[in-house]
Amino acid sequence: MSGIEWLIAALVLIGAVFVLLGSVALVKLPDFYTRLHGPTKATTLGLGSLVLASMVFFNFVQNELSLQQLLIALFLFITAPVTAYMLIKAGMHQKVTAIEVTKNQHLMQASGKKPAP
Amino acid sequence: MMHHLPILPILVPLLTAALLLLPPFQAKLSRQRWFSGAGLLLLLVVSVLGLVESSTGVSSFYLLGNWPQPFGIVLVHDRLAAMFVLLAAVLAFAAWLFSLGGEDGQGAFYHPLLHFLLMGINGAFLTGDLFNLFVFFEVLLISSYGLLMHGGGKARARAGLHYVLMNLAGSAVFLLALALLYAVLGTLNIADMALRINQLEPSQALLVKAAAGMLLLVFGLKAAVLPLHFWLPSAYSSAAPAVAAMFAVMTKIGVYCLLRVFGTLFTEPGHPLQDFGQQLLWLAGLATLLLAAIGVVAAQSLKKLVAYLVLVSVGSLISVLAIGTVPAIAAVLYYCLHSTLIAAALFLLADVIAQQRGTVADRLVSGRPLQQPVLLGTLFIVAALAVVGMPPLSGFVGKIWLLQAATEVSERAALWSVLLLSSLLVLIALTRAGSTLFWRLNRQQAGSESASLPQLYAVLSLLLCSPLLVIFGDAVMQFCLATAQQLQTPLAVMTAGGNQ
Amino acid sequence: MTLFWILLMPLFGCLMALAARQWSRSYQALVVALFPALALALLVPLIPDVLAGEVIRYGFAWLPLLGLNFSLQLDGLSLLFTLLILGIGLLVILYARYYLSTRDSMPRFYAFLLLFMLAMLGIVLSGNLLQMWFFWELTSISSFLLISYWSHQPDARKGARMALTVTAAGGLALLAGILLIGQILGSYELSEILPQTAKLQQHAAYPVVLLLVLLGAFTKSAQFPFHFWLPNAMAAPTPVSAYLHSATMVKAGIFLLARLYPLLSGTDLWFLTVTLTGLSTLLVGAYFALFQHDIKGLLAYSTISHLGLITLLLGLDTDLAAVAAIFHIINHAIFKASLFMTAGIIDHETGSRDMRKINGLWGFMPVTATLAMVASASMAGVPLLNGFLSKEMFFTQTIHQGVLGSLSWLIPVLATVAAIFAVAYSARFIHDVFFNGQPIGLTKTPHEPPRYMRVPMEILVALCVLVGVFPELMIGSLLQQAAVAVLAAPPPAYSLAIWHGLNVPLLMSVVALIGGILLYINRKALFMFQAGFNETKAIYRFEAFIQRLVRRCRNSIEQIENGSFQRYILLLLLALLALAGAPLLELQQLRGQRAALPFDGLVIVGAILLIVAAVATVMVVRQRLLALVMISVVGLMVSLAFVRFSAPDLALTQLSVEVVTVVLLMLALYFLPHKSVKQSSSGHLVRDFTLASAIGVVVGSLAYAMMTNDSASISSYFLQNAKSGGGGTNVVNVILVDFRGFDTLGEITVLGIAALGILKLLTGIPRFMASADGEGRLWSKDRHPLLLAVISQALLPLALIVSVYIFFRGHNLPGGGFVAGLITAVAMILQYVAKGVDWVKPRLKVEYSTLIAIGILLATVTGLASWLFDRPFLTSWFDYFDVPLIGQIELASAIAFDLGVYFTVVGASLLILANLGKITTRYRPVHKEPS
Amino acid sequence: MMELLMSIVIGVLTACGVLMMLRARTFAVMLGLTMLSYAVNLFIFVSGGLTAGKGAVLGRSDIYSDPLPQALVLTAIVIGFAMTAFLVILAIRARADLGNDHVDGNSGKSQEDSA
Amino acid sequence: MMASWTEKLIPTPARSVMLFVVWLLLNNSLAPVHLVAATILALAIPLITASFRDKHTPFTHWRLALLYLLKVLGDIVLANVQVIRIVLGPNRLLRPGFVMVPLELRGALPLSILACTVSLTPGTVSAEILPYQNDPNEDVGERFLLIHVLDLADEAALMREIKQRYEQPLQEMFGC
Amino acid sequence: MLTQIVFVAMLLIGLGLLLNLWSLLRGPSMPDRLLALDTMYINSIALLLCYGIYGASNLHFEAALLIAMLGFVSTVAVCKFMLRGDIIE
Ligand code: NA
Ligand code: NA
Repeated sequence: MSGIEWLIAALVLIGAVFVLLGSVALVKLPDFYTRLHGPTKATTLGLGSLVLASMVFFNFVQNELSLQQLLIALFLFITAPVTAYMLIKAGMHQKVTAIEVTKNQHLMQASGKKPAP
Repeated sequence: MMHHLPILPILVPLLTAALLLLPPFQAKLSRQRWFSGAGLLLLLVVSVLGLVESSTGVSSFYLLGNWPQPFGIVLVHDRLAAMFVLLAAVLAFAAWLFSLGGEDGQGAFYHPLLHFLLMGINGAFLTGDLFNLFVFFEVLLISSYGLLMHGGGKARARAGLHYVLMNLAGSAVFLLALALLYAVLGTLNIADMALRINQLEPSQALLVKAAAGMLLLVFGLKAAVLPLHFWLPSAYSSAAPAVAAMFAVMTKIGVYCLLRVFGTLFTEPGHPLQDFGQQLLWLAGLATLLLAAIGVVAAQSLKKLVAYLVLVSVGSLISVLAIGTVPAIAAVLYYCLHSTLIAAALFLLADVIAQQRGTVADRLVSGRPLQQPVLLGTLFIVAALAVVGMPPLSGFVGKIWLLQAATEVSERAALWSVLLLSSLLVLIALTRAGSTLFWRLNRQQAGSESASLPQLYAVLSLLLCSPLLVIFGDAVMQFCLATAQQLQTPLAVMTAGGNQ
Repeated sequence: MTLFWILLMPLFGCLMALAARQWSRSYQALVVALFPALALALLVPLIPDVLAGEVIRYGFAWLPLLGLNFSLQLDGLSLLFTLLILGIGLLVILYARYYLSTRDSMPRFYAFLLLFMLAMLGIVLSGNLLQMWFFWELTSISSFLLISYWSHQPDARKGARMALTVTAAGGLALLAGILLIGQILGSYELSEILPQTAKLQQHAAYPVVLLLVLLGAFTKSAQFPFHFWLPNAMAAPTPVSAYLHSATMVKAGIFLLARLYPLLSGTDLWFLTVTLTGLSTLLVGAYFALFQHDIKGLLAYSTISHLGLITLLLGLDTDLAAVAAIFHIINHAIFKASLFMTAGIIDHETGSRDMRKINGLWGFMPVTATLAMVASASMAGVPLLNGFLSKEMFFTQTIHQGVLGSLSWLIPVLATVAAIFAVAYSARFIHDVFFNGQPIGLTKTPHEPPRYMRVPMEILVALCVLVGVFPELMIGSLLQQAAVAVLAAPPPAYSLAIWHGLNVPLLMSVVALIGGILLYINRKALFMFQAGFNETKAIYRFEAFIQRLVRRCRNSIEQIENGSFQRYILLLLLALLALAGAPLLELQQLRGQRAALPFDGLVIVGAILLIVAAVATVMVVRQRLLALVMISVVGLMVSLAFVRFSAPDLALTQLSVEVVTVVLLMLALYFLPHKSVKQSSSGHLVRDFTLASAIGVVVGSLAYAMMTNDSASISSYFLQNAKSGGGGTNVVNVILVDFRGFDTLGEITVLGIAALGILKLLTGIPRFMASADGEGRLWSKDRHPLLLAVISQALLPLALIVSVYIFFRGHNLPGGGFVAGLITAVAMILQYVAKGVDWVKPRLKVEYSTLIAIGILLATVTGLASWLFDRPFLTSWFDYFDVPLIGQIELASAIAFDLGVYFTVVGASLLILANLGKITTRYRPVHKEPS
Repeated sequence: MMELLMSIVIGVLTACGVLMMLRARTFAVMLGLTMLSYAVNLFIFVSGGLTAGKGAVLGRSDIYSDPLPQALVLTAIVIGFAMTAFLVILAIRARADLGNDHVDGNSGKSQEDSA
Repeated sequence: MMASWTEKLIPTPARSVMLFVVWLLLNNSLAPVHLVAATILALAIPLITASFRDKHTPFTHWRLALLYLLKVLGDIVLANVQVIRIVLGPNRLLRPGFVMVPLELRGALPLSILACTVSLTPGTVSAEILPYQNDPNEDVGERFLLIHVLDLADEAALMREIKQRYEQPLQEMFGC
Repeated sequence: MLTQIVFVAMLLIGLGLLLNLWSLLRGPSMPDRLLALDTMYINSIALLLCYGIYGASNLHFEAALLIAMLGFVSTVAVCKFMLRGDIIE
């Protein structure tokens, strides 16, 4: 295995591990609001690393110009915050409970109202 | 242009329908009407030309995309296809005429949907490719769903749901059968399939048998054979009249497919799959016939009664089709023409009668006098005679021919007794219905609205076909016989004989 | 040819009757009568030839494939009937002119009457059995129309229906019999089948043939036990009764027996069946005739009795019996027609037919009374009248037969008994109507009818006397030739004389006469006895029978078709199981020849995900949103499976369809209840589960057998020709837009139609607004979340450029118009979701339905373009061009076709979703925030 | 043994689809049909046999999978989508017209009701 | 004249540039045919979609934007590792909480970018932009950003960081 | 060697998918499940990226891109449904 290939292997493994960790977090974390942070990790680091691996692989191992993968990353970066926003909105709307230690829980009810400063 | 004739019955309605969707036509109903009528007229011309061409006895194959058989899709234009295409065109013309009475304005897209339906029907009649048949099935089904719901209302919603669901299940089964056939035979061309079926190992033949069983189910569902008929009575009786009239040909598509597909696939003498399904069809046909006749007697409204009459014709057709001899198939073809036209006429007539009976509509209870009792009564009697199979209209020819198809003792015993008994039940039901509708009057005054001319002409034009089928009976019967004989030459042989 | 014209005359008359509706009543009658008269005039020149023994034939092939030829023949038997039909027909036309009131529609009556005449002539002139059946059924129909002429009377309607039902049932049996004869003997032509007696009678099916034909004949001729329809047919106008129910139609059955006499008779079965039927009919008719209070009822039962007599004669095993039968046909027609006319006159003049009210008419209408008395004397068999002669022959033949073996003596005895009753009811008719005191409670004072109304009667009664006195002169040769026709051989010698010396038959006549008068005088006791039976009228019994039939049918239909979709689909699935599963059971080994692929851990993971998600979907199906989420997982996994097994096109399509479907289902969910209550019993669940598993096993096994099966396929052709013939390297896409482009055209049409159908469904749907979700939570007030709105707008151009990319690469790489269209549609849907219909709608410049039309038209016109090059529809074209600076580019017709696909998909998807979104009301109820 | 796994998947999908089609509510039936069409699509797809190659794009592989079933599945997916869409709207219409979401259009409990 | 002509043809230069690049990325190619196609699409698509775009505060500070982007990317990578530790550590050590950040920033686009940034950087998720408004471009009263924080140690510090690191640069970029 | 490593990576991601399925089944709330589904989309993209390297083919790139786009739309649509019921209003 050449150095490039080792690089690719490392990036792939890092990416896969982060993706897995995101999923583990989803199972492990105690409430909806904390779980929501899990997939963000998978998106950002895991997929970023995999996209990089893929690009390196095609450009340097396969020797074909391939930058498409960037688009996937771009797409996810644009959409992930919206997804999270909509999910948490839905969660607060459905009054999904947060774990007790959560601070400022009253703010969840603030939706739609001008909050008291 | 003449060598494009086979595809015109598909393209003419397709183009008509698509153009009808454009804003200039969508803006005004009257424009839609005339353009739709012009399209139908063109289709009629094309169909007649096709019939004339096919009557030379030469089947033409139209290779779509100019790809050779069996790789591309092929259209088969022979007597059988030409005959059914013309039948559909005639029905559509009547449906169009009738709808000018105002029915086409009761919902959007009536005219485009009618043409799309025709496209699907004609495609199903013309294609020689099994998957393409599926596609056209879907075209005609989806159009029929739309048309069935034309005008709206509770009954239609209820019936439509069952109709759509049953057919969706049927489509799924069709696809399973198709895939299985492709897996074993490696082709989709029906004629090519027939050739390959003859070279199968026993285990593969069994898979083909399973696929054939599923196809039988699909075509049986289309034809509304017991126990797959349940969708029909409520769907047909609740549909708008012009739509129901058009639907009269839909069950015949099942019959057509049995003739075309099974008649091509399972004909090799001595092959384990020879005459596959005939025994089942025979029993199912007889059972359908009997049940349908009971349904006719039980019907509480004229439209329901007519819907069951459609089932009666299905039962007759299927059971005789199962006999499978050339005269039997010829009789089936003739009866197809007759029963379709008359059922359509009856659906239209039922609506005209219902309109004049006010609130009781077509329910078989005493009602107010009709505005045009003599005219409608005469039409009713004519239609009833035709449908019961009494002289002098086409029904008797069809019935006698069907009966004559049974030549074995056991066939005779079963077919004759069931067919004749059902005739009697139908007669009882129709005299009862007619007597109630026209004679059992309450004290109300007749309504003031007489039937609109287009509606009457539509009924008349369909009913007129019945005496024509008798007067030109010999020519029609000879055509049917020649068609049945042509079907005996398997498509596969013809295909091998002359490509294009 | 003359025969043809004779047959056609009544048809012309029928049409003339309808055409002449504006004329005066007399002219109408005259012009209608003209045609039967013409027919008679045409017939007269033929009579000498027929009487000389010639059979005149005319025919041409009509429907040769059925064996149904248009075939006419005039022999003695048909001549006799033709004369009766035309002669009495003419008289009835004249009579009806006066009988019908001004309220009755005369054209209709005459039209029906002549239609009937046509049918009747058709029967008797037929030289082909099927043709005879044709006219046979026509008589049933026309008689139905005539009986129900006064359709406002319930009795007329019911009577007509009953008559039709019974005779049509018989007609169906007859048809079966005729078809069987045709199949056995190879023809329906009388001239060809009548000589084949032996062949038919030795055939195993002969008893069936005989029974079927007899059923036809007996029902038509009102033989016991099918006689009941005839008395109820008396609701018809009396001219109809005079014509149909005495002279003609009821004789059609007799005619049939006579016509087929050479073919069917001569066997024990024939003798027994026909004789016994005739005998019982004779007795039943005669007995019940006596108790009728309605004049027409009496005549109807008398007719039944006389028909029985004729049938009995045809059943006896002597040749002369047949002659006697023919003779009585003539005589009965003459006297019974005149008697019905009498009944009509009485009805017309008194307004009643009840013999208990009508008394002493002798004083009011002596001429009519005299005529009636002569006719009824003939009916009773009084000497010097025609009825006597044939009755004498009848008695003679009852003595000479041996049909019942050692019990044969019963026949003459019972015949005498019947004759006694005949005399008694004849006596009653004369005494009760014309004498017996004064009328009771009549609405009008009776007097003689109009002059010409009586003429038909006068002619008929004159014939009674003339035939009675000069039988040989009047009808000798006609009878002779008719007998030849019936027996298919010259009959044995017989003499038509008034006096045959003192013999047993004469004794029987005398006994009958005296006995009958004695019986009538002592009728009181018998009337009392008969009154003890509580009989209901046949029509009520018939009606009740029909009601029962209808009820029973209705019950069975309701039980079978209970309106439950679950039952229907269950039956379909059972059928599937049987049809697809049965061959599997025969299969020795499921596994085929093809080498298997090894599997790896990843595939197992995929399978687990798929299966678990599928099962979970079923389990949570009542929590609908959750089920929707679960099924999305299934969809995702199916897409991944497509990727794994090298079908990238499928993956793309499945993914894009998936999201649109989910959006659609979610829209649906808003309008459907969000949850459903549990309703299934565990029994149903077990049943459904078993069935579903069985089908799963069958389909799975088929899939396995299929995958491992190794067969040659046409696919290699596509791989070889995709690039060279279709100009693309993505073979799947080339198949879609080229090899099987016609399928694709159909497919986008389906999509377009679906969209139209959906728009149709959505128009006029009640506007809907649910104020809270399934848990009762109020909806959020944030209609268009800010972040979503902003980002969605930014995504639109991105999505569009992706769809352009997917579109153009489709031909060579995975992609194509369909996926591109869906991506565009999804991007637009996102705008709808983010900003709502109110925002999007005004920004769109094109109607979705127009877009669909453009798409379909584009694809079709692309296909049509190949016609310009004289190639079949959809023949593709492509070429490579060198463009300066840019390089080589490919242009292909497939691109235009695919563009059509794209437009249709975009139009259809958006038409569906945008319109569905529109059906909610814009403003929601204001709700208070829970504090 | 990939074939076996695939058959099991198809069988399970079919069974689940059928089971849901036998429910009494339109939504369940719609899901059932959707599930069934997944099964059917896979069934068609594998009718050309399973290939672990790289698809049917010329020049991208040495073993090509059978392209024809793929084309058929594509058509089937589109048609299935059209049909599902119509069914969904029909179910909505039926609910609006008939007042309930029972497949028979009756809210009550006929003899064969089950959810 | 000239300006309005370009404005009409290229209403959104940023968008056009992005599309041009995206097309080339999609095709993995700089071939002339793709350059031509990219140009055409980069011009055509914005025109087609012009009506589907709300008018936003114009943004011209390209250099600032690039810097902002790099800063965010860096934040993502650095903070991620730390957050992973929190996520995988025992649940009882979690200190989640909500924070309501009052904003000076106005305008739909800047607000959205801020919310996205907050969500993308690990440990925080934008939950709501308050108050709801029918027209987000209209500046009325105060605006707040509700955030869910995975590890809320110091509320004030977090608020300060968000305002300084992200809100201020955005304010500069959009000139508000 | 690289392929083996990539395959191991794919197995890890597959494990992630199974965990997502577990989250999806467990819930407990609807937003929880939806979050699990969304994560599944992302993990599928990851899987496809690896599969591209594994098979040395970028034929699956579009599938990944589509999952990114369409997964987003469907998640957002379900959220909108939970918030407003009517997703296209
Ligand atoms: Na009296
Ligand atoms: Na964040």
